[in-house]
Amino acid sequence: MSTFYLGLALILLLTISIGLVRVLRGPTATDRMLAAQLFGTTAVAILLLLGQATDSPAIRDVALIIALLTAIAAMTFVRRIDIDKATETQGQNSHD
Amino acid sequence: MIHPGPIFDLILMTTLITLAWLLLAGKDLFRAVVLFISFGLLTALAWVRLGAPDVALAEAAIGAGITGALLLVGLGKLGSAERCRRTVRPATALQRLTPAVLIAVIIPSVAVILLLELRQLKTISFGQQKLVLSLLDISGTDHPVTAVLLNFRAWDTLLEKGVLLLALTGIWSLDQAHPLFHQEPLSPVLKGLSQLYLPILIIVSGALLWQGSYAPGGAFQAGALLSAGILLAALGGRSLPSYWPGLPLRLLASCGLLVFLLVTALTLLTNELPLNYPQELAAVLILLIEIFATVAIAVILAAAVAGGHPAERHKHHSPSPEKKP
Amino acid sequence: MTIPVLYAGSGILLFFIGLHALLIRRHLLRKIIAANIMGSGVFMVFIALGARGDSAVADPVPQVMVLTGIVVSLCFTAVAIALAVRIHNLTDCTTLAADEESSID
Amino acid sequence: MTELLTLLLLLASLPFFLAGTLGLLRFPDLYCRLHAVTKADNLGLGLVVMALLFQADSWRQIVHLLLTWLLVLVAGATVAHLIARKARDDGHQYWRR
Repeated sequence: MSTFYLGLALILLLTISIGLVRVLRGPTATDRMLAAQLFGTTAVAILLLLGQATDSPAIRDVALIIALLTAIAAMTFVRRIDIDKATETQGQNSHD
Repeated sequence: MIHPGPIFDLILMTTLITLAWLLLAGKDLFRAVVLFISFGLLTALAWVRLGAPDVALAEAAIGAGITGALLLVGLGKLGSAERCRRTVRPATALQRLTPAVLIAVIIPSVAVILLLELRQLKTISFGQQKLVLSLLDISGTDHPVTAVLLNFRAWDTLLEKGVLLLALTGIWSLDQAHPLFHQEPLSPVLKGLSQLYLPILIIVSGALLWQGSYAPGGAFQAGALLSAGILLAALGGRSLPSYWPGLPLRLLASCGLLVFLLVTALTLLTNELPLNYPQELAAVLILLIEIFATVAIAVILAAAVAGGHPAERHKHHSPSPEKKP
Repeated sequence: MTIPVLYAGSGILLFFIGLHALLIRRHLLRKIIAANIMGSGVFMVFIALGARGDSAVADPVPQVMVLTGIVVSLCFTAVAIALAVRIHNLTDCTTLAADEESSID
Repeated sequence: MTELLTLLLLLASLPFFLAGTLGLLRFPDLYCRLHAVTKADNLGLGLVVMALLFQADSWRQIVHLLLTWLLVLVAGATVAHLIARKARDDGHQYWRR
């Protein structure tokens, strides 16, 4: 059973690796932030699976903390509007 | 059938290294910051895989919250353009050559030598693990990491509290804190979330602190979580009462170090060695240190994100000259 | 090759990737991130070397050192950003260049 | 029996995660991607949590798991709203066929 948990965690890790392409591609800062939000959710799932595979409650605590805090980066981002304006043009120039 | 564990490790490391390379090589700084936040998440996974849940907790608590906020606020102040008004004097040939040699020759060769050295490593080694476990009974705590952190190597932790306070002093000496967030009509959802999350954050942080005596957790993780709570309150549009930034803030920021020093002094009275707790008091003293350390860490980290000393309201001495806003 | 060696090797690579960027990239914030990645590499080597026992939990002593290290590197990041902002406020620069003329004003 | 349920629920969660990532990569504009990220993945996580509930051995663990899911749901919904609002204020274009 624990092999199965680990296998599933592996597939979820792969989805994160592939999803990173969206952070790289953008095109806007908002897109990148959104992708980072997705990784938070997936990382929580991976941690829960790893915690079950090794039967360690501490790993579930890590999952809980990440669940609590992933919103904060996105909220800081939303409340500091000028970042987006500062990088928007650059982001578009540097790609595609 | 192949076990998925090693494949997981391999892919995790490949992703981390690629991520590090891309975020340092790219042009867009905002992208680098977002990738660095993801880098922190994946590093937490690595600590979990290596059997270091304490480190994973700390990484999750700061990597997902405070580091991202610090970098985003810093980026907002600096802007992402590389610019300098200064006129550049052309570098001499030697000046151009030295870094090139360093980068192209020395760094790769040292890296390769180190990687080759890894082959000499013993595959199984317990380090200090058995020693720590055998001394756990007299440490006043049931969790090996806490025992090392606050008893066997308590000196390190004392100095770490000093470093935190020193960092805050450095930040305060550089600038005055400006309002972190723009005044704007807030989304009620943001306000609601901050109101909902704040009590949860405080409870979880308290639980982590308490849990440190028998399981992964402890002052730093709890403090980092609490500082995220303070940040969240600020994001939700709250501000501190006006009398706060004076003495109360300074006391809270330094109470971790002060209590730790007090305990050190007390142990010197009863014992010839500093921080060598009497065995029956060890648990109480460790808890005492950890509670105040949590508060101090939370306040210091939150103040670090604000990025400057608080505006002086009661004029005790002449404040630093006003700068352009 | 065992798993701890994989992590230790990756840690070494991360350190040098960070060092490389620290020397080459010019924007101060990127240098700060690079230094953080160097730190993560060092931490990874430490924890990996402590994870060579056969129990599920790594050696507590390197764990504690890394915990302290994480706090110190967080302090470094905060102070370095404050310094960079100060430099930016005074000189309107976001880079440091040792070979640039020092007289402004 | 509980093993089988766990297995089935975990297998059921997989398509949601894959769909979330696929949507993030392939959907044409920010607003569409928002759906993929904040809906599909939260459902996937919900299924994982449900699967693990069958393996939980104490009430504490059950509460812990449910709290984790609840927090991710609230955070996901809030962030989706905030990002969409910001995108609209920034003048992001809607995708049209």
